[in-house]
Amino acid sequence: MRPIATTRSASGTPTGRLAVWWVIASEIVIFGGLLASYIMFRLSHPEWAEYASHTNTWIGAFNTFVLLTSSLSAVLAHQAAEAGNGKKAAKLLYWTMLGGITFAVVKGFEWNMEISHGFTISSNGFWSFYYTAAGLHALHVIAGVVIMGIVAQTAKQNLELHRVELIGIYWHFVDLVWIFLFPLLYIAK
Amino acid sequence: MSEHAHPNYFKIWAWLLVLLSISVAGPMLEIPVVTLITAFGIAIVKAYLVARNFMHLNVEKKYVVYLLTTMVVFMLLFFAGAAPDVMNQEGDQWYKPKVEAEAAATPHH
Amino acid sequence: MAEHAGEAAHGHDGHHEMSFWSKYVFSTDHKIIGMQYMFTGMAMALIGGFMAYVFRMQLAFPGEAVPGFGGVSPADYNSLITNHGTIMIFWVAMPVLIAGFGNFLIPLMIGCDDMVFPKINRLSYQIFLLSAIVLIVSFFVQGGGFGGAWTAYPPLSAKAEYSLTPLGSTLWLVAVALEFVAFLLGGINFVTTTMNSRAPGMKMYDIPMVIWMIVVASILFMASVGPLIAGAVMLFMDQNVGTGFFDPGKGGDPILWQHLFWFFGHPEVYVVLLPAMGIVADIMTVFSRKKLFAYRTVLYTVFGTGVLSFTVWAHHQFIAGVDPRMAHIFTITTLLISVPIAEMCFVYIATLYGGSIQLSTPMLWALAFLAEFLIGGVTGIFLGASGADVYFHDTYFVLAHFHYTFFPIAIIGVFAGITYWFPKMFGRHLSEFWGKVHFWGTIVAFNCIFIPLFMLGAAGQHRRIYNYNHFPDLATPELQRLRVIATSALLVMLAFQAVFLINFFYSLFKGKKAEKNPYNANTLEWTAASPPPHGNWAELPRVYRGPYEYSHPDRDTDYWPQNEPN
Amino acid sequence: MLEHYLPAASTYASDIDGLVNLIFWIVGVWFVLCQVVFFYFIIKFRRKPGVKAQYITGEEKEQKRWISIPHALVLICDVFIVYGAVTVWVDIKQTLPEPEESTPVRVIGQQWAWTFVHAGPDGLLDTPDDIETVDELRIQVNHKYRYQLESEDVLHNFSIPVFRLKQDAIPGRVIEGWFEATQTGTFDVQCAEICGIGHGIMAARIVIEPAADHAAWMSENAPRTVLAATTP
Repeated sequence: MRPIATTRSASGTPTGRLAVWWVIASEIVIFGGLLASYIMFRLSHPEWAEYASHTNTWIGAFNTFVLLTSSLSAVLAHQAAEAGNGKKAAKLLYWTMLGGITFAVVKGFEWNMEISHGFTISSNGFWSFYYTAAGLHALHVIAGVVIMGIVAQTAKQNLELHRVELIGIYWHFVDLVWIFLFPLLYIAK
Repeated sequence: MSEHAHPNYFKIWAWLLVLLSISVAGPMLEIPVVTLITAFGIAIVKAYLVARNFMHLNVEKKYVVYLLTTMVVFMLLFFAGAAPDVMNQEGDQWYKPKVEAEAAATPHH
Repeated sequence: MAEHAGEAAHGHDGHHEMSFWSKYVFSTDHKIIGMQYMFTGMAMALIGGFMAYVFRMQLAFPGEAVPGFGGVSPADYNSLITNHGTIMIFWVAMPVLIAGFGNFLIPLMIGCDDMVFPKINRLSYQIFLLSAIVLIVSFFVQGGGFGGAWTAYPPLSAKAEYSLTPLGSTLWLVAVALEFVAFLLGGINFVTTTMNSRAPGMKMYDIPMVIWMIVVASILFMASVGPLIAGAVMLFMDQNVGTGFFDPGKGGDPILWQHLFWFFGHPEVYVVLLPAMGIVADIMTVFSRKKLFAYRTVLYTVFGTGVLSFTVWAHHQFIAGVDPRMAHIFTITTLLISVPIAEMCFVYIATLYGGSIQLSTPMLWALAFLAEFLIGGVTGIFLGASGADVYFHDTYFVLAHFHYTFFPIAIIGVFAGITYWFPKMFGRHLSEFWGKVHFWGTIVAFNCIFIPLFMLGAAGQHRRIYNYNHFPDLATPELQRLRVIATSALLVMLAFQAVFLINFFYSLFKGKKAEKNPYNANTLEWTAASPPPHGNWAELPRVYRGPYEYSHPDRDTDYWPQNEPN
Repeated sequence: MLEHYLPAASTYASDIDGLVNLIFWIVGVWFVLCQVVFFYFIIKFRRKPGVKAQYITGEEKEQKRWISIPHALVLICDVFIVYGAVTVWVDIKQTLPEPEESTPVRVIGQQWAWTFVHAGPDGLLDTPDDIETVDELRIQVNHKYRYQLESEDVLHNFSIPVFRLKQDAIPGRVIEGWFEATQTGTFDVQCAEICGIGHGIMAARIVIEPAADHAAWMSENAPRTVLAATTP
């Protein structure tokens, strides 16, 4: 049973959403620390531009496209949930999950290709950051897909519809991180 | 939350895709400054669009925006504190000898 | 929000019998989770204390077998000091002060029935317990426990051929990372609960100081730990898959880790300090029957300290090879942060003025906190001033300094809190007499441990050395005498903890029964039964005023509970 | 105060000691003041039957003065401390003597020994007459030395307590600094940064000798590498 505490809202923001903002705040500093380190190294090692030229911009761009589109379906799911249409929200969440899965699968192929060309995580600093940053992000994508599956399952029965918004906000944040990873890892050459 | 008019999400999505194409096309001009702007300037615009419209920060309580901005500012602070040591090759009374060229030349296992 | 309707309908989930497991082990009740954190923390404190005993014995009587441990090899010694530090900060100070008191006190003091996310709360403890187990396992793996100091500077921590503890270092890192995850989950719960679930009528300035401080501490933790989590991922990769983030041979930089670590590490000091400060504020007001002097000023100094704490981190790295020009900036910010902390101490002293002070056991601990913390505070100035730090860095002066801050925080503050809230936690009173015996035994012995260490630091004795015989200037009988004094005092202090443990467990079952509000205190937890049932109150309280309305001139009684309409 | 425990054997040792004394007196006064007031309050305002505590909010201006004035005074004291710290720091860490009037010495830390490369009679490093010693640094009194600090493996810290000198040695980085001894004698050189299981045995000695003795030692050892016996 849910405690009364959970239903109160002294700050004016519903508890669930407030918590998601705090999660995102703590995620900003995790990715922030990693990316700040990357940028420092990148600026002090001009030769990394050469290493970076082996990344495939088109795959990166395709994945950006996939994530942006999945963000659209996530926000549409939120809209449907607000309108009380749990079925539609669930369906849109499934589309979002499909986007996340596509992203992960493409990433898998991309890495497989790069590793087979000899660009492994220990090749040099650039590739270490490439795999670590994108890997940390991919873990967030996979976690998002799993949670979204659970949320969609309850939303389908018109239960806990506020969760659709919560997972949506998280998903947009994951999208946002990728928006910065894409130029940092692929475009800057 | 349910009272406010929703922005047209499709329109924002379309804008994001346009920006994405520009950021991909930018480096083809092979002008470093243009690449910098199309890559990172556009990333910031994209992030703004997503945060404002998809995450609904435009209608969220202001303190949330301040909270998230504070976190970003802390990261800039971290960068400013760490960069003088990590990013530079030399500084006041210290330098990093060029070991790297050798390390890059030796094959990695 | 239509969900408020549920508030009245929330009857009590009856008294259906719960099994021991669901009541005490897999409970989602914030009080039980708080106890779990507290007891786990106390168990870890015993381990950490035992480690201190072993390495202090080695220092006082180098080379001789330590009773209960045996001979101490250099590898043992490094592992002992490393894990003593790690345990005392991450597995004692944080779980007891923030998670333990935070879980127990936040819902009770803000007048709600539980944390907002009870299941996440339970998950947080389970992850924490797992992290403690991983850490303990790391002592017994091949190669022994990690011995690269709690700061884990690479390349020593990154490469097994340097540290000689291939598994120990990785398990140590994993344990610390898991612990961070546990506290992130807990912290989000604390902050959200306090922001959203306060009793009706409780405004920002009606929140008890201890809750404010725990919340600000949680926020500081959340905002600072991110870079270190990223750093831990990078270090893990360096250890296990051959990347070179911190390896200069591969284009990395060991200094980067130091920045990532201390960007977290310095706010962390305030993360543990603030809850202890809050506990002391609440106890001091109750036992001097005084309103807290300048509540808002205290709050602003807390915020000021919080923000400033993000700008001082590199004072740990003055001589660690950072660019010397940066030292000026960090000297200035470090000395600036002395201002709000000094102000907090002034406020606490001012609170005593005109009071009616009763020297009960919790009050003794609270006052001792201030007296001892002042020593820790003023000796910090020597280290924050870059010029003086050139000499003091890595000496026992540093060690004594931060023990004079962490001991008041993690031991004195915790004892203050436990002795004060014991009646609420367990419905019984501790023995005052044995409480005072324990207090004096601990405080006197504590000073006898660390004042000699200040002297040793001034004499240039550097840290993390298992045997000073290799350093002729330090192997003198005069200095050895100081080491023996410190070790003897430690033995006395550890022996006195038995008094506490006996008092604690005896009173738990046989102590005098406690009524609802034994101290005539104002805050909401004292309006619930002792101990509070599941759900805390049959009817949740309303709040009409601030927490520190003691000795109000318009009142006959010298207290004015927050929930009384007038 | 530090001289009670160990001699001040470098030109800047007395500066550091002076700074430490300055801080000691400033914070000492504050500390004693706080504790005296604190204990006075505890004794004076002990609970007495029938006496009610005063109701002081601390929010009014004349009450807040008791906090804000000490606050300002602390800030002023901080200015003095910062000034002292910065001057000493600039002298030790940011000033290098001119090459003409000083001799270079290379200090290399590794697990778990110090290697010192003395410049030899010609006063230049990386020449055939360099003298390499392990765990023994020999210098001439009243002469400026520029050290180049390097590390082979992990972090170390080149620490000479009698000089009040400390500096981390970091792999992948060369850090420069200086010292000038003011008295002769033999003292400890420590490693003051944990560097693995041998950290506790990573001791060296510094031998400070008069110019004539030092010159004799150099000419005696110049061409070949000497491994000095390590201290027990």
